[in-house]
Amino acid sequence: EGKLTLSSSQDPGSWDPIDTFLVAWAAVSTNIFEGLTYRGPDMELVPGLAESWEELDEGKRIRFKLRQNVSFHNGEPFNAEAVKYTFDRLLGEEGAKGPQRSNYVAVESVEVIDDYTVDMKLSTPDPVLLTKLAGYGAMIVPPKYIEEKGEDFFNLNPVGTGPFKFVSYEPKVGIKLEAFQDYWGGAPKLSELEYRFITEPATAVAELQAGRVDIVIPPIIPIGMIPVIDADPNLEVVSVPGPTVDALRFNTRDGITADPKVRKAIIMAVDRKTIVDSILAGQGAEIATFQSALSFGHDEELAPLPYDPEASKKLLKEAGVEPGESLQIDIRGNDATMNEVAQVVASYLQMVGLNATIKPYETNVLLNDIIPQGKTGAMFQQKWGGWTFDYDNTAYSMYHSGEKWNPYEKDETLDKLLESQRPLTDRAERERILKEIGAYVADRALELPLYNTNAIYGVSKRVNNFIAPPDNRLKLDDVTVE
Amino acid sequence: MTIKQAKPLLAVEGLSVEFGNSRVVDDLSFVVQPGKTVAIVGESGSGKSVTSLSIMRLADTMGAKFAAGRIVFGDRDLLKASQKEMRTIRGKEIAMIFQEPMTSLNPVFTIGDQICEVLMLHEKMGKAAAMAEARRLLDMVRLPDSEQLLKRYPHQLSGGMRQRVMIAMALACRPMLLIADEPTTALDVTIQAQILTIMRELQKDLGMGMVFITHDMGVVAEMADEVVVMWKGKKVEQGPVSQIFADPQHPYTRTLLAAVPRLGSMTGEEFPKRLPLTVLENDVPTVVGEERVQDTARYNDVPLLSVKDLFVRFDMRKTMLGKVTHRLSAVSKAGFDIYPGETLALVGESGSGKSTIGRTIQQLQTAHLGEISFNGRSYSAMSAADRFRMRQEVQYIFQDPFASLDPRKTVGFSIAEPINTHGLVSGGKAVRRRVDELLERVGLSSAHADRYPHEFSGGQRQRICIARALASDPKLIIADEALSALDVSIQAQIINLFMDLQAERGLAYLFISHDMAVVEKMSHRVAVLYLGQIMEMGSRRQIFETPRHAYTRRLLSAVPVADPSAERNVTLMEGEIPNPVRRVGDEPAILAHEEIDPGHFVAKSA
Amino acid sequence: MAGFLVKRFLQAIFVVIAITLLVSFAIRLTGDPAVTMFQGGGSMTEDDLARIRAALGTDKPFLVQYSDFLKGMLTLDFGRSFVGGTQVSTLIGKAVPATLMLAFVSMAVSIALSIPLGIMAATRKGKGVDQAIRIFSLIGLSFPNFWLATMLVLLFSITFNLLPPSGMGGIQSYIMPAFTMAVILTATNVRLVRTAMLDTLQSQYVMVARAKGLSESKVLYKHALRNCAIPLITYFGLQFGGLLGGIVVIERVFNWPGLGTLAFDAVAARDYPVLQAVITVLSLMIVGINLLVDIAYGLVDPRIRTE
Amino acid sequence: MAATTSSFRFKSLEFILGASLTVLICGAVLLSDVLFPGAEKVNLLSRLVPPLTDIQHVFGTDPLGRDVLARVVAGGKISLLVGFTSVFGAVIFGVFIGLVAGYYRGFWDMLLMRFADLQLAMPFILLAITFIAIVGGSLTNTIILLIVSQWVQYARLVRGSVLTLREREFILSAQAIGVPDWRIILQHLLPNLIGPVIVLMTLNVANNILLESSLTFLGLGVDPTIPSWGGMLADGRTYLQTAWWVSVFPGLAILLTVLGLNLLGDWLRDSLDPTGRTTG
Ligand SMILES: Nc1ncnc2c1ncn2[C@@H]1O[C@H](COP(=O)(O)OP(=O)(O)OP(=O)(O)O)[C@@H](O)[C@H]1O
Ligand SMILES: Nc1ncnc2c1ncn2[C@@H]1O[C@H](COP(=O)(O)OP(=O)(O)OP(=O)(O)O)[C@@H](O)[C@H]1O
Ligand SMILES: [Mg+2]
Ligand SMILES: [Mg+2]
Ligand code: NI
Repeated sequence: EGKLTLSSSQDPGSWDPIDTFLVAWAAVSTNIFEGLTYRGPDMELVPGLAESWEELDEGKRIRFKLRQNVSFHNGEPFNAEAVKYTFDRLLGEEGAKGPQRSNYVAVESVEVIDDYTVDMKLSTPDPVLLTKLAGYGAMIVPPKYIEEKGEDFFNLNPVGTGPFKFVSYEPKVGIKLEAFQDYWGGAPKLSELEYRFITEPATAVAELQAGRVDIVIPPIIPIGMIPVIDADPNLEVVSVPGPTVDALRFNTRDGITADPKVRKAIIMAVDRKTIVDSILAGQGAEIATFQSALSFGHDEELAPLPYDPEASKKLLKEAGVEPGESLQIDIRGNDATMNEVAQVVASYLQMVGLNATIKPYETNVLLNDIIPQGKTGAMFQQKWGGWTFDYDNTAYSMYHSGEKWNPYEKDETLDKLLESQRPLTDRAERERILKEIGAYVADRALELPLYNTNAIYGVSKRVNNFIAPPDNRLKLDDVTVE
Repeated sequence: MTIKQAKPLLAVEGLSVEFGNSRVVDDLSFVVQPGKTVAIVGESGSGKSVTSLSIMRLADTMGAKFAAGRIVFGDRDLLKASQKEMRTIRGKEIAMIFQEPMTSLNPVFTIGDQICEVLMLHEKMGKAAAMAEARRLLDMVRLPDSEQLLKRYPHQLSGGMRQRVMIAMALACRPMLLIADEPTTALDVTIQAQILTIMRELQKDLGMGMVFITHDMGVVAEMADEVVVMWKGKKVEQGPVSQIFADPQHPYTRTLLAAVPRLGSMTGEEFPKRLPLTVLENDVPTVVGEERVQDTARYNDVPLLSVKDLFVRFDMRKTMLGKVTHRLSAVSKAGFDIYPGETLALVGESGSGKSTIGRTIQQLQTAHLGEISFNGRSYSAMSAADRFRMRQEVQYIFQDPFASLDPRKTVGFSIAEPINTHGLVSGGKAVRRRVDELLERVGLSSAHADRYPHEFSGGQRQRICIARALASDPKLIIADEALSALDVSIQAQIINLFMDLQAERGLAYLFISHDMAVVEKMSHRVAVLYLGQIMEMGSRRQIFETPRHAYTRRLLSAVPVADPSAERNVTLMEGEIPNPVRRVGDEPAILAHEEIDPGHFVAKSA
Repeated sequence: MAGFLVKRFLQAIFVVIAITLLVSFAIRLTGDPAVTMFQGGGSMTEDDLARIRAALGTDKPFLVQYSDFLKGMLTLDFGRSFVGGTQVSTLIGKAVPATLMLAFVSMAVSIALSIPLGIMAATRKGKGVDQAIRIFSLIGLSFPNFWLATMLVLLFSITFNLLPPSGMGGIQSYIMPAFTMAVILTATNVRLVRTAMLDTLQSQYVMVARAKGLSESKVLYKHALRNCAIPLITYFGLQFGGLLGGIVVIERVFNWPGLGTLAFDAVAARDYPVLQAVITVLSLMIVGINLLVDIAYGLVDPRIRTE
Repeated sequence: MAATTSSFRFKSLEFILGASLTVLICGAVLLSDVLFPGAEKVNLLSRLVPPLTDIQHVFGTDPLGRDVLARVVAGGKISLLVGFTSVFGAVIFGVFIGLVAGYYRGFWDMLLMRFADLQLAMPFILLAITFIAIVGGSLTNTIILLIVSQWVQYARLVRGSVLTLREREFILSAQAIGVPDWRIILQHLLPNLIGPVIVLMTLNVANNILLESSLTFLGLGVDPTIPSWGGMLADGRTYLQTAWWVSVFPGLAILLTVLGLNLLGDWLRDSLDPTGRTTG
């Protein structure tokens, strides 16, 4: 019983699972839609709409046993047809219009074996596929509903099998859900959910303080405002390590940073621990590779290069870099934290005799033009969400030659390593290769790894049973309010 | 005679007014009895307007300081009254007619609005009643088409029409005291006579006291009971009107009276005449200057300016689609020549199109039809360079001096402007010298060059405009009521200046004036305008000695005589006031002209 | 008048076409919506991008895209948002009234405040009141609107819990955003009114109006104000136009679902259809406002002829 | 005392206060390198020190431990440069266009005013992003951008006033004399309409100082290590509830600057307006 109000930082515009990559979509839709698999806040993959599955044909076919007696919010039954319909749609014409499809290209087709059994045929084995089935584009949609009402209607009036059903949506304002009494997992404890789209951090916090919002979903609360929430007796900050990692990538092709020695010198010149402790107020962790500790492929053993300005200076000298040499750091102009971090980095570099200037860009310009075209300064900000929590997702885009986010580095060894792990279904082997990639990249010092930030939730104390998920995918069926 | 002296309506006692540290009114005293008129005459810039504004307590807003004195109205000292108290007095108990009608009317409100406002305020009338009353007032001051006029804006009226609006506004609430600051300067004599009669009647009916400021001694003779003569900020003489005219005591009063132009004084003369001038030298009136026959017109040359069949019309009403339905024909088929060295006077009823003709010649107004040529060349055939030259050679003195001076520029700048524009004198110092010289020629001093227009009196501003016109060394000056705000002695001085320049340089004038005596004194030929058409045109002598057209005769008979003992024979004009606004298609009939004597043209009545 | 309106209408069409052409072209130089769509963690290949571009229609030559847009506009169909595919007309239909209302209320409040204050300052030039008004007005300017807004929220929503900190709803929700904007507008307007009034207060007709015995307020508000109304009308018009297109910050701080937010988000996502529609609507409104201003000139001052 | 043609009275209180304030601020800003060397020095050990608790940081420190006072003083460099130049540029450009459009009316008026419409219909963020994306971000471009986005205000303001002024008789009389158009425009129209322009100008300096920071937010290439008032205010945004001093001091700096400018502006306006005053 009761109503929970949440603030989300963005309006995804459409509730259709195949249209978007935005976490803001997932923050809402996890309550509406479900996939064959499910990954909760503990990051463990568990059965979702599929009760079980088995890998056949050396990983090229997966057979799912579906949950029975599940129905969509509109009363339509959930069955193998719905699964087939979902994937046909995703991989067909409709899916071609959206970005999600690219995640599921490994799926060749879905075959209905019987009402509650489907086979998923893969063109190549995809070790991450089961994880992907827990999210976004693979959410099971109601075939009849979509066929009857049309795609446009579905965009704005989503229907799924999840614990809450859609009530109303007002673009740029919010979306309202209500408890789905017939949910297979039992009716949720809350009767109503309201998400409000609030883009402005201070506003979100103010709403929280005013008691008009119960949970502020990340990423919005700025580090600087954490003390405000902490100081409020009715509120608390809940933070969990998230998937988001930040690094300053080097231009490894031209200029002084073409020399790995210089790159290492730069890394050693920056005291990342202090940055995490002070600028991030501890809401993050130092990283050695461009992934979070939760990520598959993360290597506990691999330690980041130490902070050692003296060694740094020495390296620079060896590399023949004169004191006073200047370099430019490109960042996203609207990233307040990075803004501060970059300034601190610049001041650390100053101490080893490098003159760093910072150039903020509008995000799109940076992502569309500056990085892909290789027009960056000596260092540039890379930020990655990696919702699959799998190093491959990041590493491939970052380091494989020809990828958009990798304008400079062409390294055959690295390319081979990246390619070799992709079809492997042997988790251990894959993990080994991923770790090797991590170590290789760290050794080559392709980037200055900074930190993995926490997902910071602001939560009212009237909310109970709330477990903060690291990936924003809040499923609120167990939550209660006072 | 002071036995049954009632309590005076207004008593000014020892009033001194200062601007900054210059005292412009010094120890002035006079009283106004109910039903009586005190005329204040005096030198231009002697503080007349400042005095009236002080009575209204409006001089405060101009930055005036009352150094001493009292102004007792009823039993209140107005100088001690707050602005709030003054508001209940202004408009209702004391009304004022301002000197400069152009700048006194609010340009963005209709005439009707501005008159109704007082009525609604003080007489508590409703809008409709006020409008009806306003109409009656406009009819009373003989404005044509009063109903439509109420909806018009000040800039659409002629100078005299505006002045009559001001008068109507001031009389609207039947005040106990009326301060009239040069109320008739822009009016032709026939209308002036009419207005003066109305004022007198109101005075009789209401027992209204009047402070009447004027430079026109004829008007003084006609209106005043008492006369106060001011000079250099001081009262120099005061007395009953007959006494002042018969037996002036102060030398300044004597010079003033000596300078009064008298209609008919030139009878028998073929040409205008430059007359010697009585000026005050060391407080003694002395006659200076020569007498000279002004035979300067060169009729054998090509006319300097030739106006043929000029029509000027204003669109008055339009349909939604922009089609004109009503037009005002301001000028209809007017034509005349001006020869080098000649003065052509243009006289006529207020609103008859005199200023419009002048403005059209100066290319400030586009003609509907007709041709104007200067020096034998038609305007339409002129190149840009020729036009530019023409703007040096033809100068226009606007009827309203205040409005025609840039409020943000010193008058020195304004006078220097034509010099600089046309490169007549080079070098800053030389220009400045020329400006000083011009200022002195019009009776001001070089120190005035650094002041701004609002710091001058009406007559001073008019002289500044004259100086500016002279600055460009023109061949033709269009003087639109250019002397009307000047006291007679300065006026005489300027007339002589004009004549001297004419003699020296062959300057020609188009002299627009309502003052028949001055016209008689100055002009070679005279054109009489009525409702946009020339009624009669001929040499000075022909017009003044053998006027043929009825309108001309009426004009001459209405001129007030500067002699309080003279009989007044005012023939009031009555009946319909002719309306210049007509439907499109219903154009006014164009009258044909007849040459009854060589050079003497008269319109045949339709 | 009718001819004038027709002329202005034709000019308006020209303006709308010119600006949409310009904006559509320029924005396409600054980023690709297809790439933007992968923000948030998707790995993309050129194939993916090409596929999405085809779906969005951004693979067609620019002029084809533009003429499609024009054709759509003739049937009042602005197309679909690139983000989520909502009908653009739905988005615009919600945002325009929200912004208009807010802009209108703020303008009204600001004018209602600034005219009396400005006149008060002008008539008491140099006195304490004048100084106070002038200095106070500067405070409104020296701190950015978000600063002011946040302060108000802290005070009225959090400390006193009187007003909702954000969102559009009842009258209450208008108070803070409108007030914030009004404060900033008023800062400029007060001084503008003051200056304009100073220019007219010395005129002779003001003196004549006083000579009529009119109350000071009539003299000031009727006679003087109307004579200095031209710059004020001009500036109010500019401000109003500016409010329609430029109140992003206020809209964001108060989470107001208006045109500014819509435009901002559309720019950020390179959502061309929304952007083009916003620009079209905005330019129509601006042209309309400026037309009204020009007509107002003629009404306020009869000497100005509407051409 | 000999009258001078100049009506600028340098003894007025407004002038003295305004000028000294402006000179003081500009002076401090120019000397910032000498007064506070190393203003950009980051010190993560002394973050967000409140004002008046540490003699070394009278105004406290910012989130990166830099001295707020030093940064406020140094921040004036960019802020004042951007504020002044952009306003002057926009004024010169806008006033010129407004004068031409209003005075000549007809075709030019139509053309220029439709350009104004175009400009006005372009939201600032959009203009900023496209402009900078196309020409690249730099201080000069930022200034050009501000000029481009603001000339319209002046142009329309001026044009409106010209429309009434040009019907006034003193303009006609200048035309009658043959005064060339450009002189009428500069010597008669301009002084008579400059009042509101001065007001807008002095106020827009503040506005542009603030706008400069919103540009950074949009990603225009101004280095955040270089302090600017607007930038500091923007940075202080998240600290409004916990560390007010981070944003209040730069705000006060802007306040004092516009105060000085406005006093000067009022004085200038009064100097240019002789009406209602007696020349000695
Ligand atoms: N701009 C205008 N719009 C409409 N009518 C006008 C305009 N200017 C002048 N008129 C009309 O033209 C007629 C002639 O005006 P004009 O100023 O030429 O008269 P005038 O002979 O100079 O009169 P006065 O002696 O009173 O100055 C008047 O009826 C006046 O109302
Ligand atoms: N605002 C002002 N500031 C300074 N001096 C002024 C101001 N107004 C008028 N004066 C001066 O005061 C004196 C008296 O002016 P006033 O207007 O009373 O003259 P007047 O007698 O009405 O003259 P006229 O017949 O020419 O109108 C003049 O010398 C004039 O220059
Ligand atoms: Mg006078
Ligand atoms: Mg006239
Ligand atoms: Ni006279």
